[in-house]
Amino acid sequence: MQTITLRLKDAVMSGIAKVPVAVDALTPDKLVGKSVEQIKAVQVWWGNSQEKAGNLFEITVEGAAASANEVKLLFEGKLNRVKYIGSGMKAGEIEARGDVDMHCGAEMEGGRVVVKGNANCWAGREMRGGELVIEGDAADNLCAMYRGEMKGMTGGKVTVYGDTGECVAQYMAGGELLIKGNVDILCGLSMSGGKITIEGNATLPGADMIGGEIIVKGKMLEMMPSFKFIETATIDGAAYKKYLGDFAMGEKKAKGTIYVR
Amino acid sequence: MTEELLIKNAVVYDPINGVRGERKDICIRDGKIVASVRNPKVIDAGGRVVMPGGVDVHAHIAGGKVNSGRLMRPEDGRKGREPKTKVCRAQSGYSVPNTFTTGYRYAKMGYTFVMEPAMPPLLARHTHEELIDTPILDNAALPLIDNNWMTFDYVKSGDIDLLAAYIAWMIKATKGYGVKIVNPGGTEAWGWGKNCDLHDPVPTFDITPADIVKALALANEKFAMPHSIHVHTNMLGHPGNFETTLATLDLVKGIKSVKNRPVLHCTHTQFHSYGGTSWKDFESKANAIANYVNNNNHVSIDIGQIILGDTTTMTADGPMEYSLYQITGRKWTNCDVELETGSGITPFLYSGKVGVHTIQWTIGQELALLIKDPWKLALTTDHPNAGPFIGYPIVISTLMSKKRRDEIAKEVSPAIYDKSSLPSIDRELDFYEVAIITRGATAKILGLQEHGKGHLGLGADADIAIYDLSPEERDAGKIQRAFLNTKYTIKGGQVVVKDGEVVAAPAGKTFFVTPECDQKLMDEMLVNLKQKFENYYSVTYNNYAVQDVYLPHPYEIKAPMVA
Amino acid sequence: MEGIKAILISGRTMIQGQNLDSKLSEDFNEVAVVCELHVQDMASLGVAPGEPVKVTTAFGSVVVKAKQDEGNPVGMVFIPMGPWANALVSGNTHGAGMPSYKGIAATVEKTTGPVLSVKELMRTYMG
Amino acid sequence: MAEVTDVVCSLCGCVCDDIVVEVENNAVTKVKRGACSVGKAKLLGHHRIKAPMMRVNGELKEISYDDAIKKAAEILAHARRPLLYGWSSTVCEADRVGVELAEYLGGVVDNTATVCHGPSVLAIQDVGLPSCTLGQIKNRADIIIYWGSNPTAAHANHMKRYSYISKGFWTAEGKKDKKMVVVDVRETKTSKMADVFVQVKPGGDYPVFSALRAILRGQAEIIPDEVGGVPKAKLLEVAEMMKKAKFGIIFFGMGVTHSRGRQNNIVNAIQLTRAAHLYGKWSIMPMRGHYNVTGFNQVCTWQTGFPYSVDFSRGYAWYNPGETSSTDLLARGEADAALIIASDPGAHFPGEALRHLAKIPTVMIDPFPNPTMEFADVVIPVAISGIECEGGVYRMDNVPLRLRKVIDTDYYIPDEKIVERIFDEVRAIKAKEGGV
Repeated sequence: MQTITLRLKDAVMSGIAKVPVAVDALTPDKLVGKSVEQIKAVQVWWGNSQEKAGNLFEITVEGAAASANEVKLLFEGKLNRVKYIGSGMKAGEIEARGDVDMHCGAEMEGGRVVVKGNANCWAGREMRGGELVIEGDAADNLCAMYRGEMKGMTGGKVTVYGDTGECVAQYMAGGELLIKGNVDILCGLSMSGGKITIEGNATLPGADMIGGEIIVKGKMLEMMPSFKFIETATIDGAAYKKYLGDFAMGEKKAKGTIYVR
Repeated sequence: MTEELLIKNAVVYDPINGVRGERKDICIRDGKIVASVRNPKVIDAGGRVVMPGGVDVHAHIAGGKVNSGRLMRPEDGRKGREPKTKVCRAQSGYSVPNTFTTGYRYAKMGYTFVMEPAMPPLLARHTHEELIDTPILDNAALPLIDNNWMTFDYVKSGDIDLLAAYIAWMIKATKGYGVKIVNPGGTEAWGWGKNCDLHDPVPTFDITPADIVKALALANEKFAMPHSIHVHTNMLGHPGNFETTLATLDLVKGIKSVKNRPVLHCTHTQFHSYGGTSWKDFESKANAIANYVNNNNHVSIDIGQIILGDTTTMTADGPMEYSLYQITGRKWTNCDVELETGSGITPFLYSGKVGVHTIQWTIGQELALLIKDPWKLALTTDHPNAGPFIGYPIVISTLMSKKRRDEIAKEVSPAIYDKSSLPSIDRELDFYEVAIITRGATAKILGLQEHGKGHLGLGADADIAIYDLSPEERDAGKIQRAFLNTKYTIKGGQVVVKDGEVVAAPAGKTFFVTPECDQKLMDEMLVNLKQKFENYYSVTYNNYAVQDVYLPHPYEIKAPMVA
Repeated sequence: MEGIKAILISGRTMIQGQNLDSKLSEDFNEVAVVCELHVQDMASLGVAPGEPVKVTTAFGSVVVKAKQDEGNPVGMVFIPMGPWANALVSGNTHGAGMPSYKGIAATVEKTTGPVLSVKELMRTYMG
Repeated sequence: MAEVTDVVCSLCGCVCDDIVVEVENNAVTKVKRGACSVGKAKLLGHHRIKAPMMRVNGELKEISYDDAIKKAAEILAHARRPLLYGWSSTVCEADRVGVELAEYLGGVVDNTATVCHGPSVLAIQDVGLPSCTLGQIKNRADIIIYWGSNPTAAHANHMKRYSYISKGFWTAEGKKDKKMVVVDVRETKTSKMADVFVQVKPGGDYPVFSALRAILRGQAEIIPDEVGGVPKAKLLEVAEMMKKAKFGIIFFGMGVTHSRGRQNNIVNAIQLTRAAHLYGKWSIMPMRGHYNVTGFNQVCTWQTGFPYSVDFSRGYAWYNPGETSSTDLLARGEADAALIIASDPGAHFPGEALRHLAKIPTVMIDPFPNPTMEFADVVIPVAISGIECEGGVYRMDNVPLRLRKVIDTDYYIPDEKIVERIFDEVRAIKAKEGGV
């Protein structure tokens, strides 16, 4: 097992402007087999110029790893302007100790990312596999698509302990999303597949959905007007009203399901 | 200081001058081909295949429609991104690349001239602004004169001279190159959500598309226009539309041109060579179209070859794009242009697994291989409708290699074997024929050979492509790679691409035609035209025409009125 | 008289448009620094047209002059698009780039003022 | 005294182009016809910035054009994340240079759409935009819907030139044989002119669009009695009208782009247009605000592949509104320098964003004094496009027009030239310091 610790130097975020640092080049599968010197030499974008990772992070390496699965990255320091943590990751593990910036776990294919804090927008964007755990809140566009695409999350598992923002899991086509807190408006917008479980409250979930499933265990603060009540169903022993929709898309396409407590 | 360049040991394919793979030297001074040079810079072509710069007769690269396609597809823009360099601007896009990328990618394929085939007249200024930002390529644009209310007035009254005056005014006002016709009458009917086949009367105007095509063909030949009318026939994309296509070609059979060229160019003919009555019994009718072209000399075509994969369809044929959106359910943009034309844009995925798409994919190649005389033929993909122009090397490799075609046939839908004749065609084009359908014929179809394009004779523009290929090369993979990135591309005597890298990005020239119409005729037409502006246009007559400032590098071709 | 709860919206007005290029001029001040309220809301606040009111949201607070407007439903207040309205708007664009300019929960209270000029309002941003 | 005709207005998205003015010793003395009161105010001219200025310990001091341009270049050349914002009240020629400058700097280029119709662009990227040019509406439309848009306040000539009041080929009787529907959260002068007024609860637009779509798709029975504050009977009435239209048009404005749902309100409005298209010809069009906000989006799209909020940090274009848009760059404290041209964030940005703008070096290019000037470290006055210099612009329906020059100026310099000179200085600085 190898642990690579990357502590963001205070100087990086000490200026008047907090210019984001993009760490898509620092994932277990991209760093496996590199010496600490080689890791320090990896080029990382900071605004409009690239810096050596070693100039932005204090980097230490413990242990060794034969493959990416045995590599764990530990991000520390003020991470709220560190973007793309775990983005495009294929294997291994990342733990981010603190609130992280945008695109955390975006386009993940494998491995596991744990955020000990809040995650900013687009966490889990276009996720294909692997696991993303956010112990705090997740901002808008969690597990959503990139602008213009017809597919967002297609696989993998995401768990958010806190609340989330708007347009969560837009154009979801597969995978599983569990949100323990509340979701803001339009969760599951235009989804075609996959499963979203919301333990808290929801507002206008499932708009324009044509497939997939949403379970709202908390209160439905505002229900879409274009869903059709079908029947009552039981999930884990509790009674739910089952709705089919979104009929605003027309009868042929209204193949999405929402379970409401 | 005169710029001299000598290209040694070139194996030249210059069909307009009948040069078929001869080992030659090419002398260049001040951007032109000359007989000899004194103290040139030297490029050793090392026995590689050398052709004139490519000329594309039909690619939607600039204007309102293309930009709507870019704007609506950031997911396409996200593909194909390259950072800026000392020479190149930042690049983006696959099927709808930004304007800089369009210039760089065409130049890397050895192309030096591209025709924007669909310029909505009211939005002509937009097309020219984008051509200014399209580096390296010389260019021109065809204004759409098919669904214009002025055209309808004169088609109805049968007054071909006044129609000719309107065409002359329109081409000058838009700094255009010729007459483009798309779904004549149908796009006007689309103003009410309807459409027209060849002999259906246009609502309210009660003339038929057939009347429109015939009248415009006659009017176009009232001037010594370099190019014939450029026609996208009615019922594009509908099973069974090959009959409409043949009937349209036959309409103009008797018409003659003073310019000794065909009188009708049928564009992206693949989309118009469909048999069957529905998508279930859909089949290729390329052979029927090819026979017609083989037996007649008043028509030229470009093939509109499908490139398998995702692309963005965009045409002035509003109703067709709406029906495509209804099939796919994907995003759909439409823009009717008052009194003139329209446009529709929607993404489309051509999949080798789908029978219909596979047949569409074969039809383009059947046309190219069944039409005997390559001089009647141009290679296009109706970029980006049937596919992006970056796919041209793929098309060249399949037309040159039966083996490649058979390999692909195994990977696509089996419908290819019973609904298309491609598997049974053995013909393989050689470099000479490829040079015809990508520069020789294309330059002549546009009438550009008289203006230094498409050939390497004395006085021609020094637009040259040196491909990293020996004349004996037959491997489809190597051919495809070589036609994607030239060893050298030279534009106007300047090296712009070297070893597949853009090394210079000079501005291109915009060609436009000035039809010289009799003033009395023009004045009579203007009375009617100004009435239209007064009552129906949303802009004033004086703010309509494209100002000269929009053509910083103009090249004018005068088209005198025919006696 | 404590304040009322209301939904704040903002938008263009002809006068705001006419002064689009002269927002530092006096008459822009006169005309854009208003908060349009339903006559019933004016009454419950005990405010006459032209008198100062304080509008507060979770993101800021500003003093403007009350103006009666028949168009607003009860419980809705309208401040013309401009510096005063935007002092009350969040900088969070919810992953869409667009601030939430309309439909903001606000409280409106009667106040003595002062009504800041545009320059004074801008100074409040210079920490 | 000389009369100048076919003058093109450089104020709002209507871009009226049949204005007639009188000019006397190089000043517009009278606007005879064609312009609304807002356009007239600009043509007759206001107070404007006298000379370039630079802030020296808190106060703006007059300096030369050369010094101002040098200072501006220094600010931008040394920034790690410069924001180049505005571009909507100037001509395309300036926008082209601005996009290239942002690319060269590795900065972010964005225009006022980011606080106006940016959501409409996001919606087009989701479902497309079935639309047309304004003349098509003038000649054909028999049902006109203004949704979250108040033309009498924001686009005064709109109804007269293009939609409800205008007369055309099939609409020779003007509004007599047309129906107008207005959907808004409150009554306005426009709603009082409507045949049908639908009063929506603030933030209630989204479900109202979905309900209308479901009704048009034959699912009326599942719609509850009230949606978004609108009674079901009213929804059925509007749906019935929409079914009967021969040529219908929906115009929408900031009432739906600024409220709850943002871009998804517009996606839903476009989906409604597509559902109505099953019955007749329906189009939809955003009521773009500034006269060339559309023009910047066109220029930026053909040059970079993306319409606004384009981040060139990595040397190529990264487009992601909500991450790369101006309000986010400022409110999140990311930008370390700003160029503000032909726009007024001081008046239109949230306070939170302005707090950061106050902390970073800022260059302002504009003919007129405005609230943004309070934040500016360098102020560069320019010639007024459409009055003192010409240039290309795009109307709200993407129709390209060209502003005319009406009077001369021997002092002020057009936007395009100023941005070019700043760019040349930036190149000189980078060459000297061995930059890119």
